[in-house]
Amino acid sequence: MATPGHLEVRNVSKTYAVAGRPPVRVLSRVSLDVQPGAFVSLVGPSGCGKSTLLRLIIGLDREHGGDILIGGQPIEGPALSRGIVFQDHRLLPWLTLEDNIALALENARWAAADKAAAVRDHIALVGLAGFEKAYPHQLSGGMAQRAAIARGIVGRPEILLLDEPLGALDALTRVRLQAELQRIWRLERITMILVTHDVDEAIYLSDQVVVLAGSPGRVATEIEIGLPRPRDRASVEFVALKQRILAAMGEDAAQRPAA
Amino acid sequence: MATPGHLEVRNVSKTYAVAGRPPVRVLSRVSLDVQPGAFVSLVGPSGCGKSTLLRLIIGLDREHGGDILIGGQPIEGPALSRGIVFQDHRLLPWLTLEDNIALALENARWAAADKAAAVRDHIALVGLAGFEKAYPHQLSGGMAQRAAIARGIVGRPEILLLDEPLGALDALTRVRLQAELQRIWRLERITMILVTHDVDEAIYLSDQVVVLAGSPGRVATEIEIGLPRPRDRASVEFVALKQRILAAMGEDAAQRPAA
Amino acid sequence: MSNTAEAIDGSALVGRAGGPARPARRPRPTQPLIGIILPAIIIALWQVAASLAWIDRVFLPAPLTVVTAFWKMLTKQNLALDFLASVKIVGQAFLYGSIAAVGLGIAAGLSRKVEQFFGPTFDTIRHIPGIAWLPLIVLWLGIGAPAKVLVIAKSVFFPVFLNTLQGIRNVEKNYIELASVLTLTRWQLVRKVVLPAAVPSIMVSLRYAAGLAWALVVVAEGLSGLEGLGFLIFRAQGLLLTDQLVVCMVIIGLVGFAIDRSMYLLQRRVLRWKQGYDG
Amino acid sequence: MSNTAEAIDGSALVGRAGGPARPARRPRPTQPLIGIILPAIIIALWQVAASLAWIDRVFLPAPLTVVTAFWKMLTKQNLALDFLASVKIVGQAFLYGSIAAVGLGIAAGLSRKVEQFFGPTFDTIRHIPGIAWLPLIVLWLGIGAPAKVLVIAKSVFFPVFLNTLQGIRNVEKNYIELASVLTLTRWQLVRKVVLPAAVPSIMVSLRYAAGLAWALVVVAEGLSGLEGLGFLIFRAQGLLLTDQLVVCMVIIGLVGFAIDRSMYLLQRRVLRWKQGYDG
Amino acid sequence: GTGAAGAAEALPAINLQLTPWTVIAREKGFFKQEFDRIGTTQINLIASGAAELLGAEAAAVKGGAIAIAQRMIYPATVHRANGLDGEIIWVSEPSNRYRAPILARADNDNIKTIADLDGKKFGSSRISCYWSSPFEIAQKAGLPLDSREKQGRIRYTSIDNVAVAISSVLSGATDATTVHLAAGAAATGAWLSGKLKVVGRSPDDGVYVNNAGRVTYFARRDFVDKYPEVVKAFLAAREQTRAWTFDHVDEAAEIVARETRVPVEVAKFQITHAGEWEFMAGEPNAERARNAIKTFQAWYIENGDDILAERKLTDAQIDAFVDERFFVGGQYSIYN
Ligand SMILES: Nc1ncnc2c1ncn2[C@@H]1O[C@H](COP(=O)(O)OP(=O)(O)OP(=O)(O)O)[C@@H](O)[C@H]1O
Ligand SMILES: Nc1ncnc2c1ncn2[C@@H]1O[C@H](COP(=O)(O)OP(=O)(O)OP(=O)(O)O)[C@@H](O)[C@H]1O
Ligand SMILES: [Mg+2]
Ligand SMILES: [Mg+2]
Repeated sequence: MATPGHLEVRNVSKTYAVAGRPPVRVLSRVSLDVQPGAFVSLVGPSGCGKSTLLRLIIGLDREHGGDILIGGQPIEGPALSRGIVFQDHRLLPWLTLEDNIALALENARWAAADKAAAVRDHIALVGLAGFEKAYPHQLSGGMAQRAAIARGIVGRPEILLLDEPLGALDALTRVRLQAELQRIWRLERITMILVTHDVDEAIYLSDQVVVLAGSPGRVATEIEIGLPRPRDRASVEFVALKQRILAAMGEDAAQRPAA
Repeated sequence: MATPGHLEVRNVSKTYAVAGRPPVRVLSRVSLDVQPGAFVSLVGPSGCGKSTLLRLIIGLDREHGGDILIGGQPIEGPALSRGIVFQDHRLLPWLTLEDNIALALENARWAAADKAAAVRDHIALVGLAGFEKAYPHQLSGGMAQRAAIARGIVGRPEILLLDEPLGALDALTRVRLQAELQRIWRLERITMILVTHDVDEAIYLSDQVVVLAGSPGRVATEIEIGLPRPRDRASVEFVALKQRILAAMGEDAAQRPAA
Repeated sequence: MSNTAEAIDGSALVGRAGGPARPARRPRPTQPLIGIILPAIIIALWQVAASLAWIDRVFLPAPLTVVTAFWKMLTKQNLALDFLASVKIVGQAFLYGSIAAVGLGIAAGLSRKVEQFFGPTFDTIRHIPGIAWLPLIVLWLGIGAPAKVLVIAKSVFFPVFLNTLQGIRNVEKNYIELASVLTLTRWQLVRKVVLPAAVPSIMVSLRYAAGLAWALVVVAEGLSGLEGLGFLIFRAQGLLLTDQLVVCMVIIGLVGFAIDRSMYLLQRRVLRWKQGYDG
Repeated sequence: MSNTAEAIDGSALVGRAGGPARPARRPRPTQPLIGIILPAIIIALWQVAASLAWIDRVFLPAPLTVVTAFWKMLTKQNLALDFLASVKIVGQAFLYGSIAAVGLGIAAGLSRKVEQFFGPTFDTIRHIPGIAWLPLIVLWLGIGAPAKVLVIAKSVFFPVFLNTLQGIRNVEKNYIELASVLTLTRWQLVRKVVLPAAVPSIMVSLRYAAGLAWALVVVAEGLSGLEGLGFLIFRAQGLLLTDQLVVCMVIIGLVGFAIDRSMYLLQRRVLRWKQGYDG
Repeated sequence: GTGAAGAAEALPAINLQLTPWTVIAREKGFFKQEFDRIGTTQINLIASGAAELLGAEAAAVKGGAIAIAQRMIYPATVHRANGLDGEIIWVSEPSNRYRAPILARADNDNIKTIADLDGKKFGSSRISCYWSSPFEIAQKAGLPLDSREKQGRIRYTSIDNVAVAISSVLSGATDATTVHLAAGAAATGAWLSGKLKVVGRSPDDGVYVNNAGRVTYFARRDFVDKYPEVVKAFLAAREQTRAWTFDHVDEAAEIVARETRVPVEVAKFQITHAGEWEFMAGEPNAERARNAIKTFQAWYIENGDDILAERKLTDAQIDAFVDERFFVGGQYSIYN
């Protein structure tokens, strides 16, 4: 059970207090089991607690019910072995693009030259070569998002959490970055947990798609994607899986008003 | 020519200076002609200047080449008759959700009760009823984006600029809000200019889709969407238009490395 | 795997550290014990220094002597009147000085023209020692309450003015753009955008300036009068009435502390929305 | 429709107001003419007041008299030495005071424990008038340079400390979370995240404190010695040498102004990234 | 006195106040002449600040930064009453009518004599001669000053800063004040500018002139006990300087002007004016000095001085406070 890098989320619950309203339960007994090197996608309606769950897994918020274990050990806060790409890009406005990305390597035990090279390569990877010295306010929304992706992957964490990393990108850039993510995932055997609203993307990339339902956030279904890679987005199986997932999401939506 | 509300963008160019690099031309001779009450979508690669163009049209940035005319008059800065939903949600962190939305009505000459009702209705419209008193940091990414949409439309501007307003939403919420946008557009005859990366969305909603190409940003093609409404996303014509637009975007992408 | 834990979940939600019963942000006690350590050490050292005569009692009387002196001043020497006299001066000066500073600070923050108009003059004047102005102030305002108020208000003005200005300059451009798009008027911009964003910066300067106002009461009351804590301090200082001196110091210190904490609590209320760094 | 404009576009890009030749953010002249208006008015009023004898020359000598006095002090009375003596005291005190304040401010900002430990004591002490401390300071440090430096440094300390602390508390939680996710050490957090974000707040307090240090040189030099601008001010007041008094005021004002502007320029350089509100 | 042990140890260096007479003594070699004899080779003159913060200066004496300090008899007594362990080693002769007069603006025609101050405003420092002298003058004229508790006939307000007190008179904020005309730089300039006139003088037979207005030299008791010879040398040097100065006024004025950084006319005024403080003759008789203190203490208490009322020195304490070893007949007296 205690495989290194094995992520277990067990019956995790989370409640937020908002002034003037009774406390809101955001997550209710969410359980996940992510094997090392797996690619899991989370899909679900806006506000169902996806980002909250990622915050718990990365270790930013320790106040929750249930257990979150990695390799059998409860997490003790953030660690370099876990990376995250936040939903907002969260670039530091006072650092240039390259310094922002280099920040993720600050504590990596690499040679300085290797760090510089890694930063350069990842800037190129996300298509921002030439903007090394630009400050975040000089980047477009999509460019900032790509920079955040570069920062997330440059340090090669064992587990990478991605919170809608490709949301602000045009279709072409998006496909290209999906391919890059997949390449890196395969090459480095990074465990990836991706929050996305694009079901195609989820199916194309993942071993498993977890459908969350809202109010309070809980796991509606987990769907294994057994398709061989590279996947054909137009294949019958692909489309069938997409229908199943959309149905799972829709059912939930259909139930909600009644509940 | 001087129809009230007629938006003309004539040969607009824009250059940004970034320290340590030669000035970058972001927009080059962009021309658009938007009839009152039209729905125009802008699509194009990340960083091609879509947000920049919206900033120029709304009147936040007067330093550009070419002319931007409304009803034949050059714009003189922001006006209540033009609204915008920014790419980042830009909610004020010190105001509650309802106060944030009410801010757009601050200078509307409506009765206080009407304002309150409008705020309430629009919060409900974007599915945030119950979160009136929440502060922005207590909202999820998608919820904040929806709040920004509510703020953009609550004042019923004549021209509304939307910068990827639905980017962070799940498919279901997205479809629902597309329908709402269209309903409001039809009912109130608001001119809408939508930046989106979702070509389906562009075709489904627009009279015209303008494809921008990058480096420097310029108009690649303008495609009229003649389909009757409501549109069927699965219809042959729809799919054909989508192919055309994707091709126009892809061509550009194919050309770019060569250029 | 995830089933094993299910049985304990119910209790987990109530009983354990991470349970949802806990609010997301723990309300911190505003005056925790740790803050008492240092004062306690100081008082202990003071007592020891007095008992062992490390420091001559003329310069540092024992704590008990100070308490006795306090009692005597209170009951026999109208300390309360002196206190009120000072509070009146300090309060007025703080009010006028900080209102003027916040007002002008906002004006200068909103318009670079205004800043450029006043800037060089203010930045020159504020360096000039207050004591050098005294003769001119006496010439124009005499030696009554207005002169005293002016002496203090001038010193209150500058930190608040500078922090208000800087607070406004730090408001994110994004928000100003939003205000401009919503065609907010100047006044709406101030009320809805600029002030809330600048509040932390203004508040810290108000807290600081309140202290400054007290510190200057000695200078101001040196201008004239036979009452006020400033007069007592000056007299005590000159005649080595160190017990009375320490009484005044302690009173001012404690009052200042109380003012400070109430402003801090106010600030916390005003800044409920703030997601700053809690340390 | 859009074709009509095409012909003029080429020239438009170069010739007109909105042309791209202009950088997005105009570099503002740091010392624009508008800032001279007020000082000019003041000097004009001063001259008129002196010429028409509105104000007794005992209180306000004519500008020309002041210039003459300046020249005489410079050439005959070693004004430069006094100036240097004061600069030395002020410079040292400012340095020590602000370094201690920024250091402790960062420590308190990073750890609420530290803040709670020092907070109540500092918030009590800083309200107590400086003059009340003098006997104790003299007892421990004598009346030489260290005592003077301490008197000024103490006053420099508090505004800088408070602004540093508040600057850190205002750093957006998002960025702190990012740092925590990147497992930055304390020191990295300070260097890369906390300090850059707090710089505007720290800088404004340093600018202010520099002024305060000058203003306090009079108090400090009143403690002992026969040199320094503070001594000259005291002497000028006592001997009713108002021309010399004004010379000292003007010198301190202008030096302060120069310091202020250089710190302002430094701040602009450090804050290149800042998208604040320009007014 | 237990000073017999004093001869044992030499004091290599001494810190003294930088004042008009000490700079002359240094320049003219009177210090060298007196101190060399007892092995004190280094004499440092310390300029205690222009701010005249008495508490700070007392601390300087206590801390050893200044060995022997000049002090008016009232603050010296109060310091003792408050427990400062010091003693008086020299007391001046009685003061005179010129030392602490009441001043008004020269061109103020409404105020010519003390009687014109009825109902007028008077501002001066409450803790010094600037209060006791006008208090006595006014009382004698039947126009008591206001006190903290009781309204009198003259509106009295305390103004701690001398420059402000004078500015107030010149600007009309107050009608009169009292300052020493020739003590330090504080008021000399204003007087020499001709903007002020004298409207009242201390009665020659009053408490101020004969008791409260005297100057003293003050030192730590343990210092005096350990180095009585040093104290004697100090007093002897002072006597010589005094004599020399009166014979060489112009040269002395130049030295004082240069060393204390005042204009030469101010320096000369501070030597020659009848109200000068620096070069007063000493009171040789310890008993008379003690009586001066006893008398003015009684007078102060009678007139509502809260400090001395509460911390009254006993006769025995006053006797011990004035160290007879340095007066006529004493072991280390310069008057023998
Ligand atoms: N700090 C907070 N205080 C109170 N409520 C919060 C807080 N953060 C999030 N919430 C609430 O928790 C719920 C889930 O938020 P979360 O950000 O996890 O949603 P999400 O699934 O990521 O949504 P989206 O797809 O829109 O980003 C929302 O209802 C939100 O209002
Ligand atoms: N303030 C600025 N200073 C310098 N360059 C800028 C500035 N703002 C934007 N740019 C540059 O202008 C170009 C266009 O940016 P813009 O935000 O308009 O792109 P966009 O089309 O909206 O892209 P996205 O889809 O990623 O949001 C980018 O290359 C960006 O780096
Ligand atoms: Mg989210
Ligand atoms: Mg954009």
